[in-house]
Amino acid sequence: MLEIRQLAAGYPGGGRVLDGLDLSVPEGAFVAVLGRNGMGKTTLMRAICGLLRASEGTIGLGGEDITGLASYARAQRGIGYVPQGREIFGDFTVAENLTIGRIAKPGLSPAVPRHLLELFPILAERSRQRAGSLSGGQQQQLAIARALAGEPRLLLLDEPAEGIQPSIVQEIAQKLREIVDTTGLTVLMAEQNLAMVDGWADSLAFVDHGAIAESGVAAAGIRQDQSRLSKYLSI
Amino acid sequence: MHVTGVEAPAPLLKVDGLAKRFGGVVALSDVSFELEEASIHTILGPNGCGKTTLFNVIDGSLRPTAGRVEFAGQRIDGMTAARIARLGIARKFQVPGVFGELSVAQNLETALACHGGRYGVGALLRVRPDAVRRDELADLCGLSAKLQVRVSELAHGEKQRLEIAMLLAGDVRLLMLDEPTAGMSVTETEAVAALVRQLRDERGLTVLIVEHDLHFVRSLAEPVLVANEGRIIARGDYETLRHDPRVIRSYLGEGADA
Amino acid sequence: MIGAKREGRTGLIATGLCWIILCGVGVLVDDWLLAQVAIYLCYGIFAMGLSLIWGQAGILSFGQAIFFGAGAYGFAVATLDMLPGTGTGILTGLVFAVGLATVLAWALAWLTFAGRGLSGAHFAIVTLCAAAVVEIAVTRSGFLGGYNGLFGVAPFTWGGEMIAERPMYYIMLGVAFAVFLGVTAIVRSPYGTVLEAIRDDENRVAHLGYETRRLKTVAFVIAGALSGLSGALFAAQFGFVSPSLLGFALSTQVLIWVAVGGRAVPLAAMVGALVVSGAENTLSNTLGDLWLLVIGVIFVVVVIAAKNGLFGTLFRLPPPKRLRKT
Amino acid sequence: MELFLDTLNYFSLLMLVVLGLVVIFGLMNVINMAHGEFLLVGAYTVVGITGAGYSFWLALALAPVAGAVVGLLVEALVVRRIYHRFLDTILATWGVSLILKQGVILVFGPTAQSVANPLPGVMNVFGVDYPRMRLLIMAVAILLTLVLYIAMFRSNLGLRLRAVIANRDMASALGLNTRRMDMASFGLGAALAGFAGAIISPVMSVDPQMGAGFLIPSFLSILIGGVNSLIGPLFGVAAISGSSNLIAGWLSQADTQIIVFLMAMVVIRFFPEGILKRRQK
Amino acid sequence: MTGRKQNLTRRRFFELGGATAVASLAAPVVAQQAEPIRIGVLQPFTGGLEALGQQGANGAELAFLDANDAGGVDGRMFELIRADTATDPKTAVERANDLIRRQKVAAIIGPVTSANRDAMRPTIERGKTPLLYATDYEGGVCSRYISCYSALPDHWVVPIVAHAVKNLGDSFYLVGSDYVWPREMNAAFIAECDKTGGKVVGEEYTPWGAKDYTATLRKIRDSGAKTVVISIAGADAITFVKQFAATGMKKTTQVVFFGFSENYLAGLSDEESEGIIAPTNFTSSLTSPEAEHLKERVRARFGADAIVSNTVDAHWSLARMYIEGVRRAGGDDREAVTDAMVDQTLMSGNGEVYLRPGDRHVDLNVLIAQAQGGRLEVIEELGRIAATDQCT
Repeated sequence: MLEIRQLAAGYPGGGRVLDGLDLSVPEGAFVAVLGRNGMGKTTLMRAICGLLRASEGTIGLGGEDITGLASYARAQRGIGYVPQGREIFGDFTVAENLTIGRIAKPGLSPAVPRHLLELFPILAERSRQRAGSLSGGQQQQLAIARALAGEPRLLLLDEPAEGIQPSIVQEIAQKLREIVDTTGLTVLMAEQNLAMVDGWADSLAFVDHGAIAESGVAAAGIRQDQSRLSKYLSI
Repeated sequence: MHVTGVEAPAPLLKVDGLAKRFGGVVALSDVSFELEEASIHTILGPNGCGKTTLFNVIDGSLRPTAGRVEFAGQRIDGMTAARIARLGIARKFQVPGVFGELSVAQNLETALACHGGRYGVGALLRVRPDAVRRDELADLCGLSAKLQVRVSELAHGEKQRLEIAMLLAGDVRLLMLDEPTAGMSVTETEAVAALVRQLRDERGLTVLIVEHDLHFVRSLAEPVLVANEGRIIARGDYETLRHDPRVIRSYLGEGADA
Repeated sequence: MIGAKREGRTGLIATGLCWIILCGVGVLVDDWLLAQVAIYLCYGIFAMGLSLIWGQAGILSFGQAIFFGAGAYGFAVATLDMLPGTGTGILTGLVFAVGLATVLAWALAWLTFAGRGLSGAHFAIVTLCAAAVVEIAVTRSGFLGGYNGLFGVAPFTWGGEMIAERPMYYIMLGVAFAVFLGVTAIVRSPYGTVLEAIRDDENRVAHLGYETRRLKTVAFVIAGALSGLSGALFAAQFGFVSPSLLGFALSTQVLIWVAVGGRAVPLAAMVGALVVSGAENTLSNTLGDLWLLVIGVIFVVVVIAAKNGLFGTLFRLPPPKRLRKT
Repeated sequence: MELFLDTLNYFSLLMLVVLGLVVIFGLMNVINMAHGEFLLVGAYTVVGITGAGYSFWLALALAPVAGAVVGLLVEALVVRRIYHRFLDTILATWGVSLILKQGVILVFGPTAQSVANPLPGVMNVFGVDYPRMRLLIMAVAILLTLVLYIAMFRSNLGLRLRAVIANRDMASALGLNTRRMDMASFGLGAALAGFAGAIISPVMSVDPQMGAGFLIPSFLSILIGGVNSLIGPLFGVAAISGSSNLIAGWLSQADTQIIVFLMAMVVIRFFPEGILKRRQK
Repeated sequence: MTGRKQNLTRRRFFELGGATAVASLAAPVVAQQAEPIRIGVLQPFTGGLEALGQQGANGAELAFLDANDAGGVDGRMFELIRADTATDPKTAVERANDLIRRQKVAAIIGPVTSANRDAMRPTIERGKTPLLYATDYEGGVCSRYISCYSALPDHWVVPIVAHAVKNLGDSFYLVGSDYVWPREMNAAFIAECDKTGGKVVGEEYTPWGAKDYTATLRKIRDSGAKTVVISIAGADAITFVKQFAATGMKKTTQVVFFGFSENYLAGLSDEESEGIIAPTNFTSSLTSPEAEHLKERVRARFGADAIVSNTVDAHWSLARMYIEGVRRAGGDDREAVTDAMVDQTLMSGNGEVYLRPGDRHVDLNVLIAQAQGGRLEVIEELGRIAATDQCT
């Protein structure tokens, strides 16, 4: 589904954050990218969704080269993005947040599909409420639901567990797993919180200094893998 | 000047019942701790536990929703960022707080010019900042060959080092570092730890570090405050805390019991 | 590095040449043109003041003419003996003019910077509005001559005789040179560096312990005082003052001069004022309505494509010695 | 009652002008100093078309088109290149205003032009005889404002626009073509200005300086209301027009202007985020 | 030439070398005999009053070009140099300086506003160059070098008050732009009302660029004034009249409009302008032989559409007075022409006018005109009126 070759990217004047990164995510897989802060996880996510231009390398989505496309064009080709810090529209209602996720894509009806609301009942319950008044965990669910409303082929999540209660983390991870299993959605998630990964993701990739150091590692049992945790996460 | 042996010194920084909310999101809830003079503390916690918000409240970028902050016996919450900085609190930002449009030399000068409390325009017009000190700082951050280079053209690591050098230019008593090792390799991390200890030992600085890198915390071997979900959940030294189930849970997630 | 050094050296040479040429102009050019250039030098001083706050500190003011006009009116009111106790002395007039502009600049800075303060677009629009208010208020004021303004402002005299064009030109050139030295010294001092840092990121400067508000206020007041000085010199040479000297139109004109010349380099700003107003003088007669269209297009193109203006790169000086390696 | 109508009248004039400004400012964060000249485009469209013998109503229909065309040109040639340089957009659009004004002078000449009043006579409303053209302008302004706000807050198109205003990057990452929406918003803003210029042309002199008088009151309205708010400017316009009309009841117009501008400056000074937003830190 | 000699001596003071180049620059170039007489036409061609500037220039140029066609004065032709004040006093002074000192003009005709004229006055007097000012103003100019072909308050206000009190009703509301001319006109108006028993019930000044006169109109109606007296200038006046007409107040309230001319008719529909009463010195609807002559000359030179207004007539007449002065003085010497041009009577577009030697103002023939069907028709001819001496 996603093929990244020799990707290099960075911020204006900030040097390269990603350098020669290769990553391949098969269709229907749930892959987590792990790494310490500053190693390039967020940069990778932004480069894939197009908010950051790649200076070198290519990004392929479902066989199509999307490297040169603007972010909205990539979204229209099936990338859904849940950014770090969630970035929901705080002044909009919950329902509006979901609708915008839907109508941003041409060709989708504005009505939010029922299964999505069933998946996140709290959102249906609070649909008239200002999104900014939700708790952090609820906002995270909203951000995911907003991305899913656009019916993506590939879902990118950037540290979805950040700042969220452990019980909710479990709930969110479980839901993601469920979606992957039932719909065949491909998920690429940048994370540090192992509770979000262990037992839920299919495989792991470790990012270190702007490149993938190791990939295809089984997610199950990663919490016991002291050598990798120490090497890549400093735990 | 090694001060670690001094008996029960009055706390330099005292944080009491600090809370900060953004709409429905609770970033800090009831944070309390004290830092003794010339100590090093690390606040450890996963991303999103409120570490950066805590720094923003202490350095005056944000006003707390509740609670108080005292520095050297003086209440500082509610003061402007500039005034807090002049009291001797320097803060390193996660994104390097350097001036991209200015040269390295100008960046260092901006930090140096106010050295010795000379902040007024008259002083700034008269003062000729200490060039020797400037070059020392440039050496310290390894940028003496790049004095004329615009900072926006530097690499990320160079900016990080430049920012630390700029913070050290003034009369700092409390140094706050926000993830100083983000993006660094293990050896670089250890070098930062050594630098921090050196600063404490040689200059008597009090250092507060926000970090989530356990390697760094271990190599620093200093007291740790563990934060999660907007509060401090544990305090102690690293070796003790690494076996504390609350800490393990906050790092490895629910259900982990290694 | 080498490129930067060479750029500095050409900047130094160009700056020197520019002043030599201006000295030479005083010898080579006829009286009429000389009187014109002397007036343009007033604009040049005005432009250098603006370049200090806009180019250096990044404060976009749409109301600088308030201070130019305050200087002009201040000088006129004082030398026309309209105030008790000032007499008609030129020097008193100058002091009063600069003082008035300084006080007004300080008041406006206090109003806009104090507390959380205004910046960016808010500041631009509030100053624009202030210029409009001042212009209307002065037009309403009978004491200040209303719409027609005040006439018969005394020219500069020496031993009872009016100073002729050529010496007057050199006096103006001397004042402009002094202002250039002063502004350049400020720009190149540590204070200038801090102002530049404020332009880049005011918040970070505050975190280093600076009261950025005060630093900005001082820069704004200096710029205001320079505007007042140029206004007073203008009034003395022109012999009259009117509300158009302190309104929106002149405020935006000076922005054009500085933008076209180069906002970050004082001499470039001054040359911008000389060149644009000189071109306006020669071209407005031949091009008529087209002239304003042309200047509009040039302005837009410079803003979009040349942030340093037409002369900013040419007159950029090498960095001060203290910023080079010891 | 009449005071109310008079206030409503100025409110309507200003609201017509401000609507387009709000769209451009809110969406693209561009302070469009050429907005007054977009009014000129609309007004001179009416002059040209009625001058050629066609009806005012046809001209009124075509004016927004003319405004949009000019707006899109300005967007493509100028604003697109610098819209990340916020302060420079102020300067560049101000340069554009010079160009447009001078262009109008070259084409139509500098003198005031006449647009015949298509609805002469007065009508009795609430016991007051009021000019029919003014009543039409009020009705149109209120209707247009309502339609625009309903579209903004109740339609999906409005939701898209608001999403771009709220968070440009995120809107783009969700799939919204922000590039096209920039063009659309600039075009819409200019079209609204063109329409406003056209409909007010019968009640005032149509001359090249016509836009200038609206510049300051309309920007003050927006700042008073709050720059990143869609509802705010409504209150800003109400504040400016209401206070203008009340004060003008017992002072001369020139004094009124000074007082209203000063009051607005003070309000902006103490509520830089607009009167609707509480100060928060 | 004396000026140039002085240049040389002063130049020697500042000489840093290159003396030959300087000398050649300053060398006199032209032989005396064929030299044309240079006239500066200093008018607002941009900046808001372009229409008046263009008409003023037309009037002046008509006079000088006709003189050239007739062989000039003693074989010397007039050369016209246009300069633009941009309706801005600062620019006006710069241009006046340019004309006097660089172009060495023998006289300047213009500008339009009092603000520009007053600003230029020191320059004119220092340059000892005649200024021909042909716009109506508030009075008070007394200078050897400034000759005024202008309607003063004495010309307009006194007769119009008498006319209004008799025909329009005796209570007035005065609305003017916020500058000197309206204030002086209104002050004269109030003084005249005090004498004749008229009543001024309101006086108000509006800022430049006002867009909405609703509040003012409300005040006018509430005041019960039978006549509103307008001294608003430029495009704002059109806005005012349009909004006034739309309220339907015309049925009950008359309009007297100072400075109303053919220019405003173009900006108003016939219904809107209908009935406006204005004092003037010339209107294109005059049919006297001299008026027909002027109209015919203007159209011959500037096309059938050219507006023939008060402004055109004033500039044309005053320029011809200057030409007569040159003829009398036998050359373009500024002092000689200044002395020679006064005390002459000349046929303007509206009867004979007289340039007084004392204050250098012109006694004019005043008309009261009314807008009727898009034309400015004469309703009363008051004959030649001599204003009080402006120098006392």
